[in-house]
Amino acid sequence: MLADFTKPLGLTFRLWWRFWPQLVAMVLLGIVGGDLFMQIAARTAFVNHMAGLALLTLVALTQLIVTVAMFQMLLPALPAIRAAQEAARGQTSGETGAETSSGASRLARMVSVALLPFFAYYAAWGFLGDTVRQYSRVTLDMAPFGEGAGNVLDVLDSRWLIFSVVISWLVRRLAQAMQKRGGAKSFWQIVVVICETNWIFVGLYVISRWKDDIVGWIMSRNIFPTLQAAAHGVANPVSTAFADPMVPVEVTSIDTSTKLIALFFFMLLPVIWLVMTALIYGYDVRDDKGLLRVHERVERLGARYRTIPKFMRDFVEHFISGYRSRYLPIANGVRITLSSGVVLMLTLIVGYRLIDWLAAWAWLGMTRIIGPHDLDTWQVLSEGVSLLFGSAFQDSSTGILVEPLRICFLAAILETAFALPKRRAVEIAQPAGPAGAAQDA
Amino acid sequence: MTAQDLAQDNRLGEKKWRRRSLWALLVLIPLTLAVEAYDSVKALLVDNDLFERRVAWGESAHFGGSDWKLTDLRGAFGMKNLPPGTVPVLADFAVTVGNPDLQNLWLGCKVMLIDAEGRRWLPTSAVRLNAPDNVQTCISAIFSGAKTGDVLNLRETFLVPKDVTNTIRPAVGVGSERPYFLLFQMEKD
Amino acid sequence: MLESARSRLKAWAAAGIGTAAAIAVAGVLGAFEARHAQVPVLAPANPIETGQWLLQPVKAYVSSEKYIYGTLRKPGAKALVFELDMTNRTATSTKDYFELLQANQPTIDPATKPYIVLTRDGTLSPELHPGMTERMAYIWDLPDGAAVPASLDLNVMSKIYKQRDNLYGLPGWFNPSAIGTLDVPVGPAPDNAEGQP
Amino acid sequence: MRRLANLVLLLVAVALCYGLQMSKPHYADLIGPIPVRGKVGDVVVGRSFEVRVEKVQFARKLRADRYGETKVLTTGGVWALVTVEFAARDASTVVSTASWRGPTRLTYDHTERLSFINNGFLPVTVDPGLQKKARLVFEVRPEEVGNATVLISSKLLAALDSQAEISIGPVAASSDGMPAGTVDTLDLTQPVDGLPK
Repeated sequence: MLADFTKPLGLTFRLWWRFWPQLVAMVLLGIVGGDLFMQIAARTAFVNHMAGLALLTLVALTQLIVTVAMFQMLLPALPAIRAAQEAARGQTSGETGAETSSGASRLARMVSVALLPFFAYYAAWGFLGDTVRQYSRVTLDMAPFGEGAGNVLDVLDSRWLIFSVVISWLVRRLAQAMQKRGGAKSFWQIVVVICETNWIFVGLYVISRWKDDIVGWIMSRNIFPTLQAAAHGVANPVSTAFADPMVPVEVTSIDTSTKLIALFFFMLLPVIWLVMTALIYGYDVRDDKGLLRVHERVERLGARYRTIPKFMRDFVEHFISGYRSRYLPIANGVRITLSSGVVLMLTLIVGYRLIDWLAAWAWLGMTRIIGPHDLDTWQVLSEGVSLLFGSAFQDSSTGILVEPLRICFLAAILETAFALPKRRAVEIAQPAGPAGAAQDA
Repeated sequence: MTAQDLAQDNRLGEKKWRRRSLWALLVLIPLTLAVEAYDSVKALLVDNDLFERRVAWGESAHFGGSDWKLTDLRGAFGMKNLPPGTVPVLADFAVTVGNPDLQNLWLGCKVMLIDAEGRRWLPTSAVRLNAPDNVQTCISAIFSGAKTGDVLNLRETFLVPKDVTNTIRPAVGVGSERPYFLLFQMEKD
Repeated sequence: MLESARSRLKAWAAAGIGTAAAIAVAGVLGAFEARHAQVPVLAPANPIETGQWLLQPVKAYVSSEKYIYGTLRKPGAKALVFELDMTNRTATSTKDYFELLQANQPTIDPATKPYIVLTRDGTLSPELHPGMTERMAYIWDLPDGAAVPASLDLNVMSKIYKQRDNLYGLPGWFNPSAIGTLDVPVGPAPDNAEGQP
Repeated sequence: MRRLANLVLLLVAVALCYGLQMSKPHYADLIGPIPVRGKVGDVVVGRSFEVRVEKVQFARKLRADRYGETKVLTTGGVWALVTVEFAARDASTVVSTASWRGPTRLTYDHTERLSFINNGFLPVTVDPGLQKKARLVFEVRPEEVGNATVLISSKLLAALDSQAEISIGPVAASSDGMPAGTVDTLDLTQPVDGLPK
């Protein structure tokens, strides 16, 4: 039980020590690339809001490629995850040759296969909001009095956005056709990836906004306030009574249920990141046969599905087929996560949040070490501090001291999770066997 | 055997990449800092008087499109109603206007006194001394509509501690010349 | 081949109809959004809690004085004055009360900004401090020759506290929304014409 | 047994996470002012200016000159008057904001009701090597007087600049709830530095 706790920590530091130059270099590339694309997107937004938003896709794409690449770098030091990948790939074919193929094509394959499901998941959990936030800040900085640009995000509420999605979808079709015809294959592959990310980015972000509208609309019905008021009274018996030493409304207006929900998501986020890690490493686990067999009912549903007229099936598949294979790894990731034990999960949650917390305090500590300066000087200095510990806005953790550690920690947790069931199986087979200890040699 | 070779290969490849990354960091870290801090450094330079350009006593210097000359720096001793140990100081300049676009070139015009320790005094509003009609301050001169060839008489009034009167030197900074500013030397320097 | 092409055509049609339906639904929801605004009527006699403020309406009247609490009027012009006790419920001094009361009156252009004055000494829109009740006057200039309204119809606005805003992550009060309407009868001007400087 | 242990672990983790969530500094903290602490009588040396609090007085009313006419200013709480002496450090600067932070962290900004006085009140221009006296005036609730801190900074939202934080220490309360030694009226018509105007 204690091993669940200490093993990932030890592994984190071993991974970090072995790979830190590569990881830091990657983070730096991500910062430079992301900043460059952000500037381009923001400048474009002044000409056309829609085009700016489309270019913003590149920023998100850069961030994700860097994250995925960092995880892939650690792979040689993660035997249990590699074993699982090999097993999923099928020992019969024995295609270890793919591993040694040239770097460029490996990257293209990795990006096209691992990135998109990861991206969809990333977007679905609202992480793209951070990118959009940075974008608004940059454009706001460029036009401090709001002249010209206005609100660059107004396009998000525009129904014309559909056209942007349609265009990128058409370009994607074209690129796919060109790719089939041969020629510059990897170039067209990249075009496909960009178009897909664009429409996922725009589509999912807009859907998430409209979803908020719809939820807001439901919340604004008359039933809801009554329920809310009742819940408020239950959760906050004190704040409704008037207390004499004045308690400011900032304190009382945040009720217990809000706090609990915030805490829940605070603790859920590390788990989501673990699932995303599993997604990145588990991109070969795409076979849904195993999952379909889990429930007979699902199987029967599958049979019934086949009786639906073909055009309807085409329609559904047009929207879903890609995602069925994409979301299956998530299902598998969840399975891994849930089966890896309470101690490991809690180590993940607390450890992940501790890294986060330490980074924030390190930022604050640096300000105290550097001391007060005038604003112009601190603007320059803060760039240096942000390079070390991530942005002060805390919506993108890209500090060179923080991000590699975070990646190593997530990989170490997943590696431990993958190693766990095997170790237990070995333990059952030979009760006194020190096989578990030998594994992490 | 092949698996072992492969592992060895990978290990060597990793070593190579580690070495390459270490070298890359030498380039990437300064590059990233430069890219990220570019705008902030530019703002820092454009907004502040950082580097002095010395002007010898009696000479004039071309600055912000015009020729600046320090004509006088003197203390107004013996004034009443001032805190003890303080003395008003008057700095007079004769500026021959070259480029008459003062509203752009002289934007953020700042006249100051700098002592030996580098402390800076800005003009005061606590002391009002009578001045001839043709004397202006740097800010009022911006809106005077002066033309090329006009000579402007500028005067700024400061309040400084008595003990620094020997070491203070007048200095001028304008928006179009920052981060450079003029530091006028005295006769005795 | 032909079969497949027809099937794909149908799929396209289905996709098109589906998208159109989705947009239509979103549009209808938007329309509902605009229509549903139905807020309660607040009683002028009771204290009103908005996010940052505790309000106690006192009186509303029309005055034709030259100076009302230090604010200057053109000769012959009239002003609608609404006095109320305001208590800052937040932890810091604030003057975030400019959007708090919005006149809903046909005689007042809703775009007209009222003077907001501290009745103690006629300070124009000062910060009010945490937990300290002050009597404030909202003074709307009435257009020349406008009839004296029988009552003052106000929208009372509230904001919600966010520990971190979406853009910078700073704490603050956001998202103003109406919490109710307030109808205050407009009485005669008080005799003691106070507030002259 | 194992289940119980897991449950205990879970609770510990939740508590830990709550602690981390609550104590994590956010953007507002990271770019907030850097405190320089001191007490009454200390010279508190910040980046651009130094300040020494000479004395703290409390009053029910203030008397001040406004455009040649004497005014008496009342308050719903109590007037706190802090006499300070400033000096600039490396360059002439302006000290423009001050606030009074009570023991429960309610923050009372410097009053805006005395903005008609332009000498010896905020904003104060200070020069290197020249001491300058000024009065800081706050309106506070009487129970926020004891163990309060006076915060002084050169400008509002001075990101990562120094902020003088001077603790006032305990103040005894008299029977009516007002701080001990509260005078009825304080006279602000005399200049703070004793020099004629």
